[in-house]
Amino acid sequence: MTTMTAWKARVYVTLKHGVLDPQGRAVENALKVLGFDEVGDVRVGKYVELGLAAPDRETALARVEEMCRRLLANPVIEQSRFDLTEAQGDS
Amino acid sequence: MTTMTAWKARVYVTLKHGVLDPQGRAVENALKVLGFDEVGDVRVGKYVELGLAAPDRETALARVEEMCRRLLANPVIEQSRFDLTEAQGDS
Amino acid sequence: MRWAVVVFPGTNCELDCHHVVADVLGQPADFVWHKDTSLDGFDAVVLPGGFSYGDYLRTGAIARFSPIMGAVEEFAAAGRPVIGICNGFQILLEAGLLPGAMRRNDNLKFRCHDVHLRVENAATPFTNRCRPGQVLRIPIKHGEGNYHADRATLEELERNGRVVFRYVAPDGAVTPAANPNGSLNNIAGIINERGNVLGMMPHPEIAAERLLGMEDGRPIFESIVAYVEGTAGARWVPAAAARARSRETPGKGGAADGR
Amino acid sequence: MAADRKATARPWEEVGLTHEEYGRIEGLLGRPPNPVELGLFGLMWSEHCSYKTSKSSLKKLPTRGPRVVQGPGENAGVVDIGDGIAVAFKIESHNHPSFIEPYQGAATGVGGILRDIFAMGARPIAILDSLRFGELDEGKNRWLFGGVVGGIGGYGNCFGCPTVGGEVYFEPSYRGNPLVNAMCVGLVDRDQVFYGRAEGEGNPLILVGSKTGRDGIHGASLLASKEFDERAEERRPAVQVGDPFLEKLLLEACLELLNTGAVVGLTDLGAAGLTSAASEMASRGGHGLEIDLDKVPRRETGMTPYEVMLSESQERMLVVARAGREDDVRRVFAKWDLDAAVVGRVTAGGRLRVLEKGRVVADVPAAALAKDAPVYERPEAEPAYLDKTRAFDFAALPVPADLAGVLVRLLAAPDIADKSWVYQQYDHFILTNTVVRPGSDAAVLRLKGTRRGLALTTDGNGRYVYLDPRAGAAIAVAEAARNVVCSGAEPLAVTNCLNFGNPERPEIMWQFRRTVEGLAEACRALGTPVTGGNVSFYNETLGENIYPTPVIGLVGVLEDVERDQTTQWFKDEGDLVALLGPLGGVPAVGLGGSEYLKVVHGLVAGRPPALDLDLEARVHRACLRAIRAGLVKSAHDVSDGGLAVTLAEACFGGPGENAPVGAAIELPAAGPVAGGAAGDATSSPAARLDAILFGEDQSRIVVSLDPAGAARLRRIAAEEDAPLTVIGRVGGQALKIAVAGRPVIERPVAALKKLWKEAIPWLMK
Ligand SMILES: Nc1ncnc2c1ncn2[C@@H]1O[C@H](COP(=O)(O)OP(=O)(O)O)[C@@H](O)[C@H]1O
Ligand SMILES: [Mg+2]
Repeated sequence: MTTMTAWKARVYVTLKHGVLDPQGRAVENALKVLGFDEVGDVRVGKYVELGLAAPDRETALARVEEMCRRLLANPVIEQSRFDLTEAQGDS
Repeated sequence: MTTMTAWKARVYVTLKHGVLDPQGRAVENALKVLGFDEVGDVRVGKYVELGLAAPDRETALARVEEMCRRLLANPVIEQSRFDLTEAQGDS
Repeated sequence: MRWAVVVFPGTNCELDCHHVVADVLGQPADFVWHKDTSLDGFDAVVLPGGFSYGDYLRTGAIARFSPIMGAVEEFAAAGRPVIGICNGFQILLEAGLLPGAMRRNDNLKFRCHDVHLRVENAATPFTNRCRPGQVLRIPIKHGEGNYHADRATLEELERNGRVVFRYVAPDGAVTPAANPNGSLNNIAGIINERGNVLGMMPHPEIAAERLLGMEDGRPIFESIVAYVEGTAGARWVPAAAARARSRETPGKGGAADGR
Repeated sequence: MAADRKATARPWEEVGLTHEEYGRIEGLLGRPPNPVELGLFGLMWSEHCSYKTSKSSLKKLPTRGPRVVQGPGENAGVVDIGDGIAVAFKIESHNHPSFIEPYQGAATGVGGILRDIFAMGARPIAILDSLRFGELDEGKNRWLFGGVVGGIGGYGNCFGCPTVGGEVYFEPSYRGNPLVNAMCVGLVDRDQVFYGRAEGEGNPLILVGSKTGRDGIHGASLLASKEFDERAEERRPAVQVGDPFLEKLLLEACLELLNTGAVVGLTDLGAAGLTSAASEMASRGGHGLEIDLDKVPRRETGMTPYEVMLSESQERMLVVARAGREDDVRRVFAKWDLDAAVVGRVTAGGRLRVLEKGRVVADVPAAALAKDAPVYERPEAEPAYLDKTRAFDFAALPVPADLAGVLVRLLAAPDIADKSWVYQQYDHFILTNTVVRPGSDAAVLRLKGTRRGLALTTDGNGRYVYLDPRAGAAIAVAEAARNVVCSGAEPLAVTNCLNFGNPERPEIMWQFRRTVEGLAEACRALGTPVTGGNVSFYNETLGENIYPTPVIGLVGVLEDVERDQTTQWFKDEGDLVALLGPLGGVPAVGLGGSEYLKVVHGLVAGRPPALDLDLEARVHRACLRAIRAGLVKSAHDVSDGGLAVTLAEACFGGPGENAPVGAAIELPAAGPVAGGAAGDATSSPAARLDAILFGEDQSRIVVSLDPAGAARLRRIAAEEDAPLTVIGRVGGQALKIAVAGRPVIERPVAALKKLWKEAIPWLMK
C-alpha cells in the first residue's frame, strides 16, 4: 500500500474577466462611501479550503484540479486557481 | 506630494473555527458524491481582490486591515487575512 | 403616533410594511429614504425586509453604513421602538444593535413557507398583544436566517427573556424539524437588552389580513401601537421585568430542550 | 471604418443570414451593408428577433376583444379589467441560456420579462414559471432543474416580485434542451400605459440603468436561433449575469420618472440590446434615431461599435424624454444611484444613424431592421410517427389489477407530485396580494383598492401536442381557462410561448402550424384573445427535438375576490362531491397521451383526450355561476392523472385551515361520453376501470358543496347544459373510490399525501 500524505488546498474562484460582478461593484461603492477612496477594481469571489489525502504532490494537484473543474468553479462564468501545501499536524 | 504606488490586496474571509459552515458541509458532501472520498475539512469563504493606491507598504497594510475590520469581515462569525503585492503594469 | 418605514436601496418589503401600518391599522406612516439623517417626529421605526444592496458581501453589511443608521441608533438609544424584519433584522445585527450574526440557511436554499412561532416573552413593546406561549402562524422568506451567537451571548439572551420568538411545531413544541434554517436554539426573533429593539426573521406584515389567510402577524404591529400610546400596561417594560411577568419562562438550559 | 470582423467572401454567413437575405439588405440600402450594419441586420433578422418563420402563422390568432388595450407588438399585452385598472402581461422563453448556465440563464430570463412589464409603465405584481426538463434520475437534469429554480427565485425574490405559480414537467425529450418560460404580470392605470415609441423630432434618447459591457454579444438572440451541438460549450461566454438588485432600483426609478411627465416612450434592452430597442422604438414611432456611441456608459474599455450596439448587458432601459426635461431624468436616476446618459435624439425620416467619434458607422432605415426581414412560408409535412401513435389499440392494453397501487405511482410521479420543493424557493407573498398561493389550480391575487382579484396560471402539455398538435394546443388553452375558472375567475386573455424544434424541418413546421390553429380555435371559443407571446424555435440538440410545447399564460378576473376565491381542497366533512362535466371511461377518449399511460405502461401513444370546446365553455359557465352564487366550497379541474388523482389532491388540504380530509366516492360504470371522434355516445361496454379512474377526459371539474346547495347547483348545471353527477361525500381519513358498487381504491389520505409530498425532495437528495 502507498503511504498517504495529508495536503491542504486553498482554492480561489473568481468571475472571468468581462463577466459582470455586481457584488464587486457594490463592495467597491461601499468602501468608497466609508472613505476608502483609494480603492478600485474590486472583485468578489469564493475561497474554499479543503484537506485531502494523496500519495504525492502530483496526485494531489491533479485531484484538486479535477474538483475545481467538476464542482468548485462554474466554468461558464468563473475561473479558479489554487495553492497546495502539505498539511502540518493532524490538520 | 508623496508618490503613490499601486497595490493589489487579496483578502480571504472564512467562518471562525467552531462556527458551523453549512456551505462547507454541502460542498464536502457534493465532492464525496462525485467520488472525492479523500477530502475532508472543507470550509467555504469569500475571496476579495482589490486594487489600492498607497505611498508605502505600511500604509497599504493598515488600510486593508481597516477595510477588513470595518466591512469585509463580520468579526462575530468571521476571520480574515490578506496578502498584499505591488501591482504590476497599470493594473 | 407616526411610523417611519426606512427604505434602503434593495429593500423590497417597504410597501408591505407601509400597507399594514397605514391601511390595516390606519396609522400615519412615512417612507424614510436611507440617505436621510433624521427620524424626528416618528414614534416607531420599521426596518423592512428585502435585499438591501443585493445582499452582496453579507446581508445587511453595506446598509448598516447608510446615513439613516445614525438616526436609528439614536432613536434606539432613546428607548423608542425599532423593529427589524428579515433583512431589517440582519441590518440590526450588522450594526451591532442586536447581538449575533446570520449564516446561510442550513439547507442553503431560500425558504418561503409558513412557520409556527412561540411567543417566549409577551411583555415586550412588540408582543404585549400576544399571550405568553401563544403559537403564531407567520411565513418566512429568506435565504440567510440561520442565527448564530457565541455561547455566552446565547445564555444571556435566554436568561433575560430576550429570545422573543422561537420556531416550534404547531403544538408549540421546540423540535429540530420545526427549525427552518438551523438557527441556534430555534431562535426566530430577539430583543436588545433594553427591550426596545426587536429583530425577527418571519414576516408579520404579510400575515395581517383575513383575506390573505393569515392574521397572526397583526398583533405585533398592534403591540407597538399599544406600547407607544401607553395602553400596553406599563409605559416601559424592561426585559428582566418582562421575564418575571411571563407565565412561561424558557427552560434553564435554553429552549433547545423544549418546554 | 471600425470593422470588427475581417471581410470575407461570404459575410452573411458570419451573422447567420443567407445569401438571399444579404441581397435583400443590399436592395433595402441601395448598397452593400458595412460590417457594423450587417451585424445589426444579422441580429434583427435572426429568427428570435424577426419571427420570419412564424409571422404568417401567428396572424391567425385572435387578438382583439373589448378588453384588449394593447395586443401583440409592444413589450407586453395590456387588458382593461375595469375600475380604471389595466393589466400588462407577457411570457418569454430563456431556454438556451438556461441550458448553458441554468442559474444565470433563468435569472436573466426573469429579469428580461420584468423589464418588459415595467416598460409599459406597469408595476410587476406576479411572476409565473413554466419549466421542462429531462427526467430526474439523471444528474445533469437535476443540476439543471436545481439551477433554474434557484435562478428564478434568486432574481424574483431579490427584485421583490412574488412568483405565484407555474408548472414543471419531466420528459426525456427535454433532456438535451430544457424549457424555461417566465411570465410576468403588472398593474398600470388604464390611462397611464406607456409604449416603446420614439416620437417628437429632437427629443433626447436616454440610456438608463447598468453600464454596457461585452455581456452576451450574440447571446440570447443567436443562441435561440440555432440548434445545439457539441460546440455549444464554446459559446459560453455569451452568458449574461443578472443583477436583480440593480433592476429593483431601475424599476423604482422608471416608475418615478414616468410620474414626472418627462417621458415620451420607453423600452427595455433585451435580446439584441441597443440595436433592437432603438430600431423598434424608431419604427413603431415612425421616426428616426441618431445614437452617439461615445456617450454610452461602459463597463469595459476598448469596445467596438459593433459590440456596443449588440451588447446584451442586463438591467438597461431606453427612454425617449421630452426635450428640455433631461435634468428631470438625471435627477431621478441619480437618486437611485443609476446611470442616465443622453446617447442620442429622435430625428425625422426614419433612419437609424449610429455615430462614433463623429463618424457615421451605421446608417440604415430603422424599419428595415425591425420590420422588413423576409417572411418565410417554410414547407411542412406531417411527421411519420403519427401513423403509429394514432393507430395505437387500447384493447391490447391490460387493465392493472392493483388500481390503488397505480394511484400511488401516479401521485409519486414527478409530473404530478407536490411541487413545493420548487415554489418554496420563491417568495410568493411579497406585495401582500397573494390570496391563493402556489399549490392550487391557479394563483389568486387581490387588487388593492378594488373588490376584484386576478387569477393566474400557466399550462401546456407537450405530450398531447406531440400526439396531435392542434388538439393538444386547444387543450392547453382549455386547461388554463379551466384552472382560472376553478379559482373563481372569468378567463380574460392569453399570452403564449411556443417552444418548438428546428422549423427548417417540415415536420416541425407542420406541428407549429397545427398548434397555432388549435390555439386560435380554442381562444376564439373561450373568448380569450391573445395579447402577446414569444416563439422559441431550434429547441433541438444533435437532431433530437423537444416535444412541441406551447405554453399558455392566462389571466382571469374575479368579480369579488373575497366572495369568489376558491381553492381545490375539500373543506368540511359531510360536503357533497360532484363532477361537473362528463364521466369518461372510454380508453380511446381519455387515455391517449395520459400520465397513466406513460408512468404505468411506459407508452406515449394514442390521441390526446377529445376536447369539445362548446362543452368546455358550458362547464366553465356553470362552475363560475355556482361559485359566484356561493355554492362551491372547492373546485379542482381534472387533468394529469385523471379523476383519481384529482380527488386525491382535493383530499390533501392546503395551507392554513385546509386540513387533509378523506372522501368516499361512488362512480357509475360509465356515463355518456363527451364529443370527439371516438367518443360519440359510446355506451358503457367500452368503459374500463383504468380509463374511469385515470383517463384525462377534458372539460371536467370536481367540486364540493354543502348538501343544502345541491338542488341549486343542479339547476345551474341544467341551465348551462353542463353534465353534473354527484359522486360522493367528504369525510373520514381515507380516500375510498368504488365503481359500480365495487370498491377499487381505499387508502389513508395521510399515506397518499406523504408519498406525493416526498417524491421530488427524495429525487433531488
Ligand atoms: N415551477 C413552478 N413554479 C411555481 N409554482 C409551481 C411550479 N410548478 C407547479 N407549481 C404550482 O403547483 C401547483 C400544481 O401545479 P400543476 O400540477 O401544474 O397544476 P395544474 O395541473 O392545476 O395546472 C400549482 O399551484 C402551480 O402553480
Ligand atoms: Mg389544475
